[in-house]
Parts: sequence; structure tokens; C-alpha cells
Amino acid sequence: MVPPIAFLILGAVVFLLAMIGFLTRRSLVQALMCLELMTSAVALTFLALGRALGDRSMTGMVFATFCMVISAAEIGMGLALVLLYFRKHGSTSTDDLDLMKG
Amino acid sequence: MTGLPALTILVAMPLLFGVATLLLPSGNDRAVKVLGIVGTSAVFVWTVLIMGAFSTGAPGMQFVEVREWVPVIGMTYHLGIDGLSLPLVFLASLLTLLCAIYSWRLKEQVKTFFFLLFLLQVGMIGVFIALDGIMFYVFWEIVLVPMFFMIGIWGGERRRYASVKFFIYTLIGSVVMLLGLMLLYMWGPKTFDLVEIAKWGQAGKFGMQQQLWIYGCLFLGFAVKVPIFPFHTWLPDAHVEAPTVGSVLLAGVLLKMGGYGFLRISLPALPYAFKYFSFSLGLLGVIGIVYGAAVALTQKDLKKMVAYSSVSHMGFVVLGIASATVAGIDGAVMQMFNHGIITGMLFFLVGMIYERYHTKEIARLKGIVTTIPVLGVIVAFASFASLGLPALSGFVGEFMTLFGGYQAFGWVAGISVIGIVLTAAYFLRMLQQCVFSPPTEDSAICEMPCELRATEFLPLVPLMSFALFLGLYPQPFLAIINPAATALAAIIGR
Amino acid sequence: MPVALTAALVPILPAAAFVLLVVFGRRLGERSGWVAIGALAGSLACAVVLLVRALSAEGEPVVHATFRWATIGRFGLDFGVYVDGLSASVLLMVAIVALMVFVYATGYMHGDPRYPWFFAVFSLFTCSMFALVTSANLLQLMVFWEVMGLCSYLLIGFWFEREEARRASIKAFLTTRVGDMGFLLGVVVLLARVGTLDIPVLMRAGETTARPVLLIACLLLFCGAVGKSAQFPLHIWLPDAMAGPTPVSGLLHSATMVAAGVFLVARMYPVFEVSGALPFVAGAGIASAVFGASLALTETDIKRTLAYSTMSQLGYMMAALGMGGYVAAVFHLITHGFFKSLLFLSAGSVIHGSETQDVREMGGLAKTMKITSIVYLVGALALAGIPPLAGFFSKDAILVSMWAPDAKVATQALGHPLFFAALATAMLTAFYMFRQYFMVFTGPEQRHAHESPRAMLVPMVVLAVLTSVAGAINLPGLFPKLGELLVPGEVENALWWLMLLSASAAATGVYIAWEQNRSRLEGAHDRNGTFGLERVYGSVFIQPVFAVSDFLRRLNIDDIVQRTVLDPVVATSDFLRRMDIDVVYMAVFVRLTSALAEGLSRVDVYVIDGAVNLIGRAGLRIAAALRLVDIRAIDGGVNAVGGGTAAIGGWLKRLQTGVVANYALFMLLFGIIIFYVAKGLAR
Amino acid sequence: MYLNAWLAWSPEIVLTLAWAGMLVCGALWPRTHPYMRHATLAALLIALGLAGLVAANAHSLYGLYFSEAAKLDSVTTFGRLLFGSAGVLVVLASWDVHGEENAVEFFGLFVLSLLGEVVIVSGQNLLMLFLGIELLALPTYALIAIHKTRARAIAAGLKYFLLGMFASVVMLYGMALLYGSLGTISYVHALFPDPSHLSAARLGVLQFAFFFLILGLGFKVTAFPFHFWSPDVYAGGSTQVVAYISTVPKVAIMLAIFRILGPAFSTGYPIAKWFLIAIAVLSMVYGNIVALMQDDVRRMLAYSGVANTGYMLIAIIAGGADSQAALLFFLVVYTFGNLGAFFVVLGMGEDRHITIGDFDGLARRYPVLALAMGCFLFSLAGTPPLAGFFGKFALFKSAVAHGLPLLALVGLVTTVISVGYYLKIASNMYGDLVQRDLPEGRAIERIPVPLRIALVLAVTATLVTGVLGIPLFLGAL
Repeated sequence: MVPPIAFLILGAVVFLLAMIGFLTRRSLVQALMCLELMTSAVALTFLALGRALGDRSMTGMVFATFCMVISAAEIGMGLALVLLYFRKHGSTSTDDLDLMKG
Repeated sequence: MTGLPALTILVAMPLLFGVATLLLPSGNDRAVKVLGIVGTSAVFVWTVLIMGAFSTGAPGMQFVEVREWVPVIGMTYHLGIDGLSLPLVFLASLLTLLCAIYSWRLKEQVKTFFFLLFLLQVGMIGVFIALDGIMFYVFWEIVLVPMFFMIGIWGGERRRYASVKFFIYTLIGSVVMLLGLMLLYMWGPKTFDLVEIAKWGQAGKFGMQQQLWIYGCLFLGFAVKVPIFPFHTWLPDAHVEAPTVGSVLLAGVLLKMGGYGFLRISLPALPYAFKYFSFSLGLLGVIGIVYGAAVALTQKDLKKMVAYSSVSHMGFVVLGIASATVAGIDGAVMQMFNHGIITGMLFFLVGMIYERYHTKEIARLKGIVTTIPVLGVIVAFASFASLGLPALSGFVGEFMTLFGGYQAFGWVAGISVIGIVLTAAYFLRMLQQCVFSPPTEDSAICEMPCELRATEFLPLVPLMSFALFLGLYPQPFLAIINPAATALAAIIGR
Repeated sequence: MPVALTAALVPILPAAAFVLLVVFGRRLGERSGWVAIGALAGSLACAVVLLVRALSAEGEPVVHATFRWATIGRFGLDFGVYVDGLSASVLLMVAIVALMVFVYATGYMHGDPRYPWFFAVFSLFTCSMFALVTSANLLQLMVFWEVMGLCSYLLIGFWFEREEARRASIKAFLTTRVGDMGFLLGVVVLLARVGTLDIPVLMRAGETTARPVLLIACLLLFCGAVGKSAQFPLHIWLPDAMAGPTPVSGLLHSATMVAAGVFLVARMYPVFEVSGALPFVAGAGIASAVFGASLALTETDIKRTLAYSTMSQLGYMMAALGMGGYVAAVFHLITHGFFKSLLFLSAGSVIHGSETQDVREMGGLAKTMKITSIVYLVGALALAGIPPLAGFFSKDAILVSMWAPDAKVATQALGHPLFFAALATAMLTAFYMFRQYFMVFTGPEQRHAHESPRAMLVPMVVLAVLTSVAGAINLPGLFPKLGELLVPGEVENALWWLMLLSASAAATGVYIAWEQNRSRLEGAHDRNGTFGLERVYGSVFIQPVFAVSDFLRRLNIDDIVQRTVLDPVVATSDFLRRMDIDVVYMAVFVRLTSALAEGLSRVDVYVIDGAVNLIGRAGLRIAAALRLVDIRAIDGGVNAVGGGTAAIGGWLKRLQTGVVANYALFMLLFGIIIFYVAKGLAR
Repeated sequence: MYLNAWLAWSPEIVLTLAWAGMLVCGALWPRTHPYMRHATLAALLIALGLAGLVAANAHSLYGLYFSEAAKLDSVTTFGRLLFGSAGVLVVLASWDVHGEENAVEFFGLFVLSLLGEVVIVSGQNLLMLFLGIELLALPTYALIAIHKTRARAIAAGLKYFLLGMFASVVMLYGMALLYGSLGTISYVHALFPDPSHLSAARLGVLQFAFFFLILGLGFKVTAFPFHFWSPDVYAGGSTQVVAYISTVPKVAIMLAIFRILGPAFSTGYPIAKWFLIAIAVLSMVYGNIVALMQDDVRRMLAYSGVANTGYMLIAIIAGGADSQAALLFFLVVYTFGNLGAFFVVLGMGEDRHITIGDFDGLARRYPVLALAMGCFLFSLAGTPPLAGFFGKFALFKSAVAHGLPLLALVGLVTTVISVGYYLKIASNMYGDLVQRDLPEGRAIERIPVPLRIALVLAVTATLVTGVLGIPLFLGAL
């Protein structure tokens, strides 16, 4: 049996990589994917911790489940916003600097 | 009077009148003005009644109202009045009334103005009767807002700069003072009740190091307000830009709050620190006297000159307070009152001059006494009162603070006489240039009508009477202050 | 009438006149003069009553009644009236002189637009002198002392249309105020150390208080006297004070203003005696006496000459006080009050008649102004110290006190030099007075003049009479009434040889003046500048004195004061005004804060937004490249609803992720830094 | 017990039902769209009333619910009332703007986010906290983006979304680490136990966990290094939404932070404490100083929000009952003051940046609006007798009372700096009331009545809390 610590390390590594990805990717969608990956890494960590601690209340699993739920909602929201943005600006020449300044 | 919460009524009255002012239908300026005068008169009458019922010989607080209020933050509802505060309360009600009368001819934003005036009065009176640290601070800060607007709305050309500078400068001082009050709470009896804090301090329960820290914090707040050299630089700007009424109340009452703070909080609560710093404070007072006078000597703007004269005169207050002798404290309160009366008068006069000549430049003003004899004579009177001519009230305060200063610091206090001579110099120079001089071609021309109106003359009458009466016979006034001053001086052991 | 009330009425009556004239002055018009005179007459009557009482009081105070003016802790200040021999005698002199001057002024000021105002202030002036003299408390004395200063300011600057009058009034007020600050400090010291300011108690202060303290206090008090009595070096205001109307000068130089300084020292005499301050008083007095006389020598303005003579005569009094000649000084104060007011009033009459103040433009006035010339002569003789006029006796008393000083306060070694200096000064005095007299009243007539109105002449005549007989109040050895009044039981001895000596010194002075005048008239073409000095024969003695006088004039002490005191003060003030610390604050705090704010917002704008923009621009470049590569694909993608993800990515690559990623990075980076700092702090 | 639970959570149930009803009706009958605002308002008012009733029956209803996952206590009630009233104001402010277009989305999302806030406040474990945060955050991302005309709003929403999600996920990882090192996620008693019970390794992990947790929470409350999004988003989003997200979520999270950090926190975890102190100080200093240089009023308010977060953190660092009372009071003050200020900006027009110069002469032309703005500004600046002063005073006093006088000093001094930019607006508004030597400011279209009501309510709240509310809030809590 694989010890829980391995999953923890895996979770940490994935989280870190996804974070670096989020910080460096130029594509919005890629950024969204990185966020998803980060969430998954956290979910993995929760599961592993739950097992490692032998928590009978299944806190880790519950948390992991909710992580999934939230990330689903999140990707939905994210894509919707991206789409909306694209629609608004699609047909006109975009003033990107305006955007940068907020 | 007995049985009534006299002081609550005193501080609530202007508030209610202020609200009533706002409720009046807009457009009827006359009604607002009448209400303004009636309201301030009512407050004044009430003050006089309190003064009448005040028993002079007793050193302690009178008309005390004390109640639990907000125990979570250690706040109590505690009002009281003693020989230190009574003259200043009287001053505040008197000057507000006179300002209301003077403003009879105000044309714009009358409602706003009178509301601010009443609000200002709430703060001014409140500071002097509050015996709880938080209430004290609240009233202290309440004053800033109406004054900010008075300067910012009715001020001169650079009013925005001046109003913001005034607000921020004094706020810096007062927030640090607030920290001091909090430290009094924390290291002290866990209440903001100033009487309790004073008891705690006199029992020697504040550590020496603690006292020094708290004193430093409080000092900054009071020093900016007084203003003590070198924290005075907000004053000339504020005065030059402020409208007449603003200047009168600023110089007449607001500056006194600082001196009062020293006497009400620093001295009784922190005797060790007060003694420790007393020489330095006295020295700052002396420097202020000389410095203010020296800078006033070459001012080109009449109002700025009077403003710097305030720095100099308040130096005497500081000297008297620092001495912590009976004479010094008596003199300091006396000087505060006198300065309120006399400088208030001077600012009224500068306002009248400005209204007629549309300039405050000393070089352009000439021959006031030939054009408007009454105004000229009163300017001269006020100037002589201000330069401390004996037989007028300014002298009494100066003499007593000087005497107290000498008792405490010896010859160092004597340096301040340089300031007295310089004060005479700049006032005489002003009189020579502006009042007792023939008008020339390039001098400013008085816009008709020149003669003083009744609403302008009326405020001057009580001020002149007080300046004269207190100079000739100060005993009734001193009898009020003396017991309180004696008790305070006894704390320091002087 | 109780005697306390009588004493109080003396100052109250003119004060009432002052109030009356201020309020109703305009309605009263020229009648206001008579209101003032009426009040003054009442004061005079009261003063007479007081003197009569004093004469029978045998050294006890006539009146001492007080009320509590102020309580300062354990110190009580009681104001009130205190009249003894000294105050009663001075009071009477002041009342008489003032009354005469008032009457004179009704004529002199006739037609002036501010006539009521003049009499109002004049009343207050007199009132304050009365109150000063009757003060029971040193602080009260000081109060009226200063009120008098105020009045002198107003009166000297009465004709403020004239530049010189305005300057002179300020000068007078400020100069005396400099001295007054010493007075103020002296009062403070006395109150702090002796514990009271009650004059009768203070006079016994020597019993309770250490001598050094009293010395300091007395020297400080003396500063005030120096200022008021125009002693060297605070005399500079006195000559300029001539810019006021002549009645003002007449009163100011004789009975009121300048007399106050001498009175102060006389009042506090017991304290001065104990403290050891008297030698200083003597020194300052004799210096002023000599100095004033020398300055008078070359002065050509009739009133300024008299002004310097005042300084000189007051110096005499001070010197006498310093040598223990208390009675002599008061005696001279009284006689001087009469003859100096006489001289000023006559000079005013001369000016009134000839309309010039320069003696060089006068001459031969005795023909047109007969009465004036006679009374002027009486005054001049008195001032010169020619017997039997009043000035002779009092000056003689002073010389006696110097020759044989009071052993308690000074030695003969100190007294004799002073004596000779005083004698020489007496001769100089006689000289310049008579030179002036001859120039004004004798010789050829230079301009048309007319005699003054009766209102002016009558007081002059009365004063002339008084000047002639006033010496009788203290005839040494025969009728030492004043001495008895002031110091009961002490008999002054008369030195006959000394009388002779002083009279002959005065006569010498008159003679030299006459000789010089003669030579001047002979060479009438040279009238400018130095009075034909080189032609004065027999002037081996006078020549160097003239040189000194001229040198002093050239030296111009005003100029020195201006350069050493006033200029630096003004410069400092100007410097402070310009370099107000506000500027420093601005530089340090406000600039610092705004620089900080600027810097931080630059961090926001340049570092953060800059980084963002940089990346954004890089993105733009890439997009531009993309556009070049496949412009159609992008356009197509944009136009297609919900176009391909690649197209969206392309779009947003340019725009968005740069910002977001950077912000996220900053969050992490700053957060970590702060966390590590916190970790360090926690340790 | 069941009945009790229904009663205890009736306000939330009402809101949930209203939300569901709005979605269904909105989808089925488009004609109901204009009435969504009415429904929301009604639901909020009912919920407020119920919350009041619940509070009145505190003795029987207060307690732990749902397997100790949620707690009903005075703090929860406080949150409910504050969120509800703020919600009412926001609805009024949005009355016309989102009255018909996007009504279902707007009000639906809005109610959802309010629910999220209650979850945050009442939650007793990290999971509830996380769920609450997401429930709050996801709708607000969308709300920011919903704007009739402004294209930038979507960009702002997107930016907010990406950064917000990033922060949430990082926080989530922190929660995982917390769970790992502590073995529990519940903070019914105290999340942070006495550190002596923990092994060194766990304490080490705990440091990371804490850092991540604070990063996530700090993002939501715009504490210093995590605030970068706020000026951009505040300036880009629609004003009423910005008013909302600048206040209510911040309040909720602050209350949650106060619950999480137990009594052992201030003594046992110096690193964490110093971390918070550093963040608080930097927030106060940085926020106030940078706000001083802003010209766009919304950006200025964003930075002032950063500074106010710093002030709130003072209470959290100090800990203890009095600090809690102080914090609660300050939150009320901040909420109404900030909401009001944004509403005034809203009233001045939606179409472009509102700069400080736009306030020139406002008092002369729109005296009531100027008066309201003055009220909010002076309250935010902490001038007595307005509410802001007592809020700040209580905060600083609690800091002094807990031995942090220097922290209070920083707060006091930065308050003075803050007065600088608040007064700049005030002096612009009132500067030419009498003397008219200044250029005309911005002209304003008619201000809709609901917004007026909202303004009046906000002014009243500010004044009443200040003058009368002190004993009420500070004494009762």
C-alpha cells in the first residue's frame, strides 16, 4: 500500500506546478485549467490527509467532495465570463490598455 | 437652578437651537438670524445664571453630573465646572453671542452659518465642562468640523488650503493626545473619568516612565492647539483665510482649549511629569512670547500680525501654566480670558476694516481715525489692551504669569519682557501706519458707508467693557479662579 | 469730608473729566477746556487740604486706605490711596502746574479741530500723575505710570498728520517701555521676595529681605525711572517729544511724565538706601546732568534746548538722591516743576508769536512780546540758579548734598567729583539758557511777532510769581518747611560759601553768554552752525566743551540705537517672517509625505502597472505577429459566435492574463516577504 | 428541536425560497422581471424581521446547529441584521439600474451572495467557511460583470474572478494543511490549540497553513499585499455592486477571522500575530498614503478600504471581548459610511470616472447630496460625534488595552493622513459655497427616488450610530 505521505507530496507538487502554470500562462483558458488543477491537488491532499489522520468523521472526503462541486461551479462561471467578455469585445477593436488599467 | 441638570442644559441648548435652525424654512434668512441671536443669548443668559449660582470660595467641582454611560469603553457621563472652566465657558458663550450679532448682515448661506455656529458652541462649551476623557476628546474634535467649514466656505482666496491644513494639523496633535488619554485609561484606573484619573495620579500610582510617556502624548495635542512654539505654524494661515467670525472664535476660544487641557488633565494626573517638564514648557512659553512678537513685527498683513500676536500672548499662558504656581495658573486663566476678549475684539476690528477698505495690507491702510474716528479709536484701544497696557486687562494676566514664571524659573521668565516691548513696537507701528496717519493718494479708500453700524458696534461694547473692568478691578474674577488654582498648585507643591 | 475721600478725589476728578469729555466732548466744543479746568481746580483744592493735613501730621501718613484689588494665592494686592509728606507736596506742585498749563492750553489750542480730545487726554494725563503720586501699592503706581505713558504717546502724537509727531510718539512710548520692563521685573522680584507691594510695608523691606535681592530689585526699578525721567541712555525720546503741542511739553517736562521717575526713586527711597543701589542712581544722574547740558549747548531749537535742560536737571535730582540728598531732590523737583513749565509755556508763547522754533530765526522779541520776555527771563534765571529765585535754593541744596553726602549711602570721595561736575554743569546751564535768551529776545528784530492772548499770559505770570517765591518753602536754616515735612526731625545745615560759589558759577555762565552774544551780534553775517564759536574770546574753558557737545551731536545716539538695536531686531523679525518654520515643516514633513505617497503610487503605477503594461505590450506584439500570420483566422474567429477557443485565447493572451498573473504573483511575493519579516519580528 | 432549527434559520430559509421563486418565475414569466426588485426587497425585510424575532428569543434559539457546523449567537444575529440592512440599501440603489434588464440574474445572484455571507458568519468549521466564501464570491464575480453599458465591467469581473479563484484555491490548500496539522476543521471551541500540545513538525506545517489561509481571507478583505485587484475592480465594476463588495463581504470575513483565531492565538502564535500586525500596519500606511494621491474617487475609496481593513485587523490582533465589541461597532460604521459614499458617487453618474474635481461646488448645486457625502466622509475620517469616531476610538482603545499602544499610534497617525483625502472632497464640495471663483463641477442628472431613500437611510444610520448608538452597540454587546 502506498503511504499517504506520497499522496501528500504528489498533491503539493501538482499544486505548485499548477500555481506556476497559473502565474505564467498567457491564455485565459489555460489559467482556468490551472486553477482546476490546483483545486484537484487540494482535493487529493484532503483525501490523503483524511486517511492519514484516520478521521472517522470523514472530514477529508467531505471536503474533497465539496472541492469538486465548487470547481465545477467555478469553471462554469469562469467560462461564462470569458464568453461574455469575448462577445462584448468581439466585434470591435479592443482597447486593451483600458482593460489593463481596470 | 438647583435640581436641574444645569450643565447638560448648557451644552444641549446650542445643539437644539442648531437643529431648530436647520428646521426653519429656507429662504427666510431673517428668521434664522433672529433665532441665532435668540439662541446664543439664551445660552449666554444660562451661563450667567450658572455663574451667579456658582459658589466662589469652593475649590472643587460644582454642578456635577455623573452617571455610568458606556462601561465597555470605560466612558462615563461626567460634567462639572470649577474656577478654571467657568471663565472659559463664559468666554465661549459671550463670544458666540457677539459673533451672532456681528453676523446680522451675512447674506449667503445664513442657515448653514448659524448651524455651524451653534455646533461650534456645543464643542467649545463641552470641552470646558467635560470631566470624562472621551467626552472631552469628542467635544474637542467636534469643534474642528464647523471651523473647517467656516474657513472653507467663507474664507479668503486660499481657503481650501487653509481649511485642510488647519484640520489636519490640529488633528495630528489631537490623535496623539487621544493616545495619551487611552494610556491614562490603560495604566490608570481603567476608566476615562478625569476625576478618577486625577485621583489616581495624585496617589502616585502612575509610574514615572509612564507619566513621561503620557505627558508627551498629551503635550502634542495641547501644544498644537495653544499653539506653543514650534507648533504654531497652522495659526497664521488659518487666521488669514478665516472669515471674521471664524477668526474671533478660533483665537478667542479654540486656542484656550489647549491651555485648559494642560490644567485639567496633565497637571492633576501627571504631577511628576509636569514637574519634570515644567522648565522646558516654561522655556517654550518664553520663546513663544519673543518669537511671536518678533515675527509679528514685520508682517505686512494686518490679520497675520494679529495672528502672530496670538502666538506671543498665548506664550504667557504657557509660561503661567508651566510655572504651576498659584499666580501662574491664576494668570494663565486670566490671560486666556483676556486674550479671548482682546484678540476677539481685534479680529472683529480687522474684519470691519477689511469690509470697508477691501484690504488687510498694513501699507495700504491709512488714516482710519480721520475717516472713521470711532473705529480708529477702538482699534487704538484694542491695540493698547493687547500690548498689555496696565489698567487694561491684558496687563493683569501678563503680570501674573510673569510673576508665577519668576517664582518658578527665576530670570528665565524675565526674558519674556523682550516680547512685551516688541509687542508694543508692532502695535504702535500698525497704529502709526494705519490709524493715526493722514490718508495719502495710494492708500485704500473706504467704501461707503464708513460709519460703524449698530450690529458692528454692539459686539465691541462688552469686549471693551471687560477689557477695561478687568484691568481696573480683577478681584471678582480672580476670586473665581483662585481656589481652583490654589488646589492645582498644591498638587505640584508650589 | 473724610480725608481718604479727599485723597481719592484728587485723581478721580480729572478722570471724571476725561470720561465726560470722551463722551460729550464733541457737544461741548471749546467749553470742554473749562470742564477739565474745573475738575483740576477741585483736585487742587483737595491737594491743598492734604498738604495742610500733612504739615500737621508730623511724619505720619495722612491717608492710607486700601481695598483688595487682587488675590493671588497667599499674596494680596491692595490698591488705594497713601498720602504722606512727599506725596502731598508733589501733589500740590503737580496740581498747580497742571492748572496753569490747562488754562494756558485753552488759549494755545484754540481752534484746533480735536480740541475736546486734547483736553480729555490731558485730563487723563494729569489724573494718572495724581494717582501715581497717591498710590498705596507699587503695582498701582506702575499701572498709572503706564497710563501716563499712553497719554504721553497720544499727546506727543496729537498732531499725527505730521510725520515727526508720529515718530516721536512711538519713540517716546517704546523707549520708556524699555525702561518699564525693568520696572515690571523689579515689581515682580519685590512681590516674590518681599511678599507684598504695599508701599508703606515695602519701605521697611530692608528689615526682612536680603540686600542683594533688594539691590537687584532697586536697579530694575531704577530702569523704569531712567526711562521715564529721560536719563542717559534712555533719554533719546525726550527731545523728539517736542513734536507735541507746547502745553504738552510744558506739563510733560515739569510736573508729570519726567517727574514720575524721580518720584519713584523718592517714594522707594528707604529701600534704595538699604539696597546699595544709590551710587548707581547718582552715577546715572550726574552723567545725564552733564550730558544733557552739553547737548543743550549747540542746540538751536528753542524747545529742544529746554528738553535737554530737563534731562540735565533731572540728572541733578537723581544725583542728589544718589548722594542722600533726598530733601534736596524733592525740593528741586518742585521748583523745577514751576520754572520748567514756565519756560516751556513762555517758549510756546514765543513760538506762537513768532511762528518758528529755531532760535537763529528769532531775535529782538522783547520789544513785541514784553510779558513773555519778562517771564522767560524769570524762568531762565531760576534755571540758571541765580538767587533769589527758586532754582537757586534747590540747586544749592543739591550741591550741598553732594559736598557733604549722607554717610549712610556715599562717601565724600564719591561726592566731591560729583560736586564739581554738578558745579560745572550749573555754569553750562546758565550759559546755554542765557545764550538762548539773548538770541531770542535781544538784538535786531528778525521777523514780525505778536504777544500771546491773555489765556496764555496769565498762567505764565502766575508761574513766574511762583518761580520767584517757591524757594521759600525750604530756606536752609531759616525755614526748612519741606525738609520737616519730608524727613521730620532732621535739620539741614546751610553752607554759605557754597551758595556763593554756585551763584557765581551761574553768573559766570550768564556772563559768557552775554559776551558771546555780543560777539555774535558784531559779526552778524556769520550766524550759522556754531554761533561764531571761533570768535568767542576767553573761551579756553568753553571751547572744549563745545567740541564735546558737537561731537555728541554728530555721534547721534539715536543713530547708534537705530543701528545696534532696532535694525537687528527688524532684520531678525524679517528673517523669521521669511524663514518661518512653516517653510521648514513644509519641506520636511509635507514634501516627505507627498514624496512617499508619490513613490508608493509610482510603485503602483510603474512597478506594478508598468510590469503589467510591459507584459501587455509583449502580448500585443505577439498578437500583431499572429495577425500578420493569419489575420483572416482571427477576424473569422471574432465574427463567429462563440468562436474557437484558440481565438479567445489569442484575444485574452493580449489582454488579461498578464494582469492577473502578475497580480497573483505580487500577492504571493509580497505576502511571503511580509511573512518572513514577521517571523523575524516574532523572534 | 427540528422546529427550533426551522425557526432559528427562518431568515435564511425565506431568502432561499425567495431566490428559488425568483429564478423560477423569471424563467417562466418574463413579465415578472420588473418585480424582482420588489420581491428581493420584501424578502430582505421579512428576513430582517425574522432575524429580529429570533434574536428576541435568544434563550431558546441560540446554540449550535447542524452537527455543530453552524452557530446561532449574537454575532450571527449581528451579521444577519447588518447584511440585511446593507442589502436593503443596495437593492434600493440598484432599483432603477437593474430594474428590468438582467433583473433575475442580478437580484438572484445578489440574494445568493447574501446567503453566503450568513454561512460565513455562522459557520463553525473550515468547510462551512470555504463554502460560504464560494457562495459569496461566485455571484459577486458575475455581479461585477453585469453592467448595462460599460464594457470594462466584464473585464473587471473577469479579473476579479481569476484572482479571486486563485486566492480561494490557495486558501483551500491552507485549509487542507490546517486539517492535516491540527486534525480537525472545527472551530467551535478553538481552531488553534495551545501550541505546547503540537509537535514541531505540525507547527511548521501550521505556518504554511496560516500563510495560505490569510492570503485567501486577506484577498477578500483587501488587506495590503492582497489588495491589488480592488482599485481596478472598484473602478471598473458597476458602482452599486462595488459598494456592496467593498463592505458586506469584508464584514463577513472579518467576523469569521475573529471566530477562527481563538484566545490562544494572541499569546501562543507570535509569528502569526506579527504577520497580522505587519499586514495591518502596511494596510493602514499604504492604503491611506496611496489614497491621498488618487484622483478617481472610486479608486480612492478602494485604497481607503485597504486602510480600513488595517483598522479592523487591529481589533482582531488585540483579541478579547472588548475588541470584538469594537470590531462590530466599527464594521457597522464602515459599512454605512462606505456604502453611502459609493451611493453618492453613483448618484453623480454612472458613465465615467468620477474624479475629485467633479465635486467642485457640489454643495451649492446639490446641497443635500453634498451634505450626505460630507456626513459619510467625516464618519469615515473618524470625526466625532459621527459614528466613525467611536468606531475607531473603540478599536484603538482595545489595542492600547491589550498592550499594543504603538499599533494604536500607527492607526491614529494614519487616520490623520486619511483625513487629507476625505477633506479634499469636502473642501471641494463646500469651497465655493459663498465665493464663486472656482470652475463649475459636474452636472448631475436627476437622482432616482430609491437611491435617495438609500442615501437618507445611510445618513441616518451614520448619524444614529454615532450619537445614540454607542451605548446600544458597545454597551449591549
